[in-house]
Amino acid sequence: MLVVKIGGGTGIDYDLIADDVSRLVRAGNKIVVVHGGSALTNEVSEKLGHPPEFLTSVSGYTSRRTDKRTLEIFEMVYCGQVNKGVVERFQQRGVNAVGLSGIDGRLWEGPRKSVIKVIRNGRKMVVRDDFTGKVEKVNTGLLVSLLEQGYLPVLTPPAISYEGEAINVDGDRAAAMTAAALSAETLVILSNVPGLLEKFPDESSLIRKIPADEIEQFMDVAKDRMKKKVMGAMEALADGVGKVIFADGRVENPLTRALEGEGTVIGG
Amino acid sequence: MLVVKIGGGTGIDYDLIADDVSRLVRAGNKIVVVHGGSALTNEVSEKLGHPPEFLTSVSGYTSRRTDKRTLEIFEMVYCGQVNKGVVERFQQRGVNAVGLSGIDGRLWEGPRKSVIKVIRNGRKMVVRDDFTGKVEKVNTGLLVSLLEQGYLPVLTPPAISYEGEAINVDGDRAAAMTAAALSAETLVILSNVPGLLEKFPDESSLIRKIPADEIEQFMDVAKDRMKKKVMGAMEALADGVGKVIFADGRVENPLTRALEGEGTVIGG
Amino acid sequence: MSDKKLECPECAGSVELKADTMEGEIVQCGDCGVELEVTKGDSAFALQPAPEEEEDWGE
Amino acid sequence: MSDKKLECPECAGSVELKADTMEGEIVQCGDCGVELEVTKGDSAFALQPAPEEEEDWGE
Repeated sequence: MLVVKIGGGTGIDYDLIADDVSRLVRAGNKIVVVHGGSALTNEVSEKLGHPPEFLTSVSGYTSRRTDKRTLEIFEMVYCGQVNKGVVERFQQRGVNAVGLSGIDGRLWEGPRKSVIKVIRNGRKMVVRDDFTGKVEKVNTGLLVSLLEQGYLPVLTPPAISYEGEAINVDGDRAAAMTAAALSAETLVILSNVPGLLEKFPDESSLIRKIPADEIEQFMDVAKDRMKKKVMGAMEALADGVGKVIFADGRVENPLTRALEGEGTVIGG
Repeated sequence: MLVVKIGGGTGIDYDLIADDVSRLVRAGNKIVVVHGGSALTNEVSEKLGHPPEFLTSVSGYTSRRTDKRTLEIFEMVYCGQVNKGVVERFQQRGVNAVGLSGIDGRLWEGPRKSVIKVIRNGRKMVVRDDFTGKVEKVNTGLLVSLLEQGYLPVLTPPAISYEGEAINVDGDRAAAMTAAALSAETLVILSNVPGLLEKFPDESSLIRKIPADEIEQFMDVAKDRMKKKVMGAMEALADGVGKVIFADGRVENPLTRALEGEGTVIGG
Repeated sequence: MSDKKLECPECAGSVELKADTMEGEIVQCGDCGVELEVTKGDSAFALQPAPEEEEDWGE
Repeated sequence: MSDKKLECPECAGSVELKADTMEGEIVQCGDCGVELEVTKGDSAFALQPAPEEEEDWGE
């Protein structure tokens, strides 16, 4: 079993990814796809007059300010345009994809952080009406039933809180939880960088191999969004996933090349 | 088995509908929900600078001009904001809904009308790059598997063409095909009118009962969008659905009241 | 463009296009009555039989 | 609003709010150092212990 996270950043080539994943599915690999949509969400939010706001937590993490209106736009882009665009690409390549968000069938369930502390315009603030959280439970029953019927699950945030509210969650860590819950051998995270870079953005400083028990030391090498990918990798490895690979989603056969070791291979 | 189509028009109260449908699901009824989203799609199209255009066919039907960009906006609203909004409402009421478009798992498949003839600004025109079509095949296997696992399927256009392209289809007739494919006893179509009106918009001119074999005579009574609902009803009845009910989606317990005969009951 | 005269592909009769005719427009041949679609050749308009209409419609 | 003096709910020490303090802002008590959240009473500001931080984050 293989879980593939496709980043939402600019430069990601969905057609190349769909070509490669379709070949691997037809070759009999059981695959679950997870995707993001952050770049597009920023654009659409601007156009709809609700410009995105990013909050920095007191410990330095950034995340999208997610009030109710933002969540609606988030769903429009992630669950509408991007998810159905990815599903359509697989259908055109003869792979019967089924697109689902974490709300559907309570696929991704977890606690909503009802209160967050942030730095906002230089002030330390408490924000209460933010709909973010994390994935703690994965509905593997639904996923396994779809896989057994020959479907390719294509999953997207948002997830759902235990109170049944849609919540914005980090796609990489949702993918990690999904990989762990399905006891996947491999989790591949494709994004618009070749992998974990020693000296970002110098692509020649690619770190090729990291033993599973040393990944934590790379937390501070990882910048901003990559930090969450590293957290996701750590959680996946801790929960039994064989290996995690960070690889480039802008090239041809990105998944095949990642599985052959092109990128940052952690564990395994 | 009961298929419920929730109209996309203004005035539809999703919370009241979710309350009622949840009660019926908990009472053991097997239900499939289908929804639209036309009113909202117009709004969002305007804001995104791609104002909606409606084409009138040579024989008088209107439909949304659906080029590629329109389809993306259509997916954002139908599959994103509306679908996940409906699914979230059911989750909050303890009903485990799964939202799917017709593209997912090739749930609704049919021919794309590659060429259409329309009246556009008074001119008779041929339009080729329009992504509209109709539903001919329903993936009942996927629906039955979800129902058996205790999920509530919540379905939305678009559908998928035999070539694997997303196509805009009429939600009412897709609901009719779904009801027929599942051999449902009843198809209920909830919209922002009490039912089929003899003299639209006079709501006191509600037609209460129509024998199945007389429905065709009411084609010309039905105005514009209602015409397609009547066509859907005819197709459903012809394909074995027990009865079709047009009822008001703006009231409390809309589905329960429809099943008790409030609205226009056709056949049965 | 001034009014243009084209030959009907069905009956070779002459079909007059008004000045404001648009690509994709449907016109009728005055002689045989067939429906014709105005297409854009490399530079000038051309005519081909208009496609048949299928009845179904999107939302 | 000129600088305001409020009482710390933990140690009853006095906490001075700057003029541009906003609702939801977190301030520290000068005496006991506890973090306090500025809330809006019916008319004036009030103070309550700031919530604990949980580490996880949305996308």
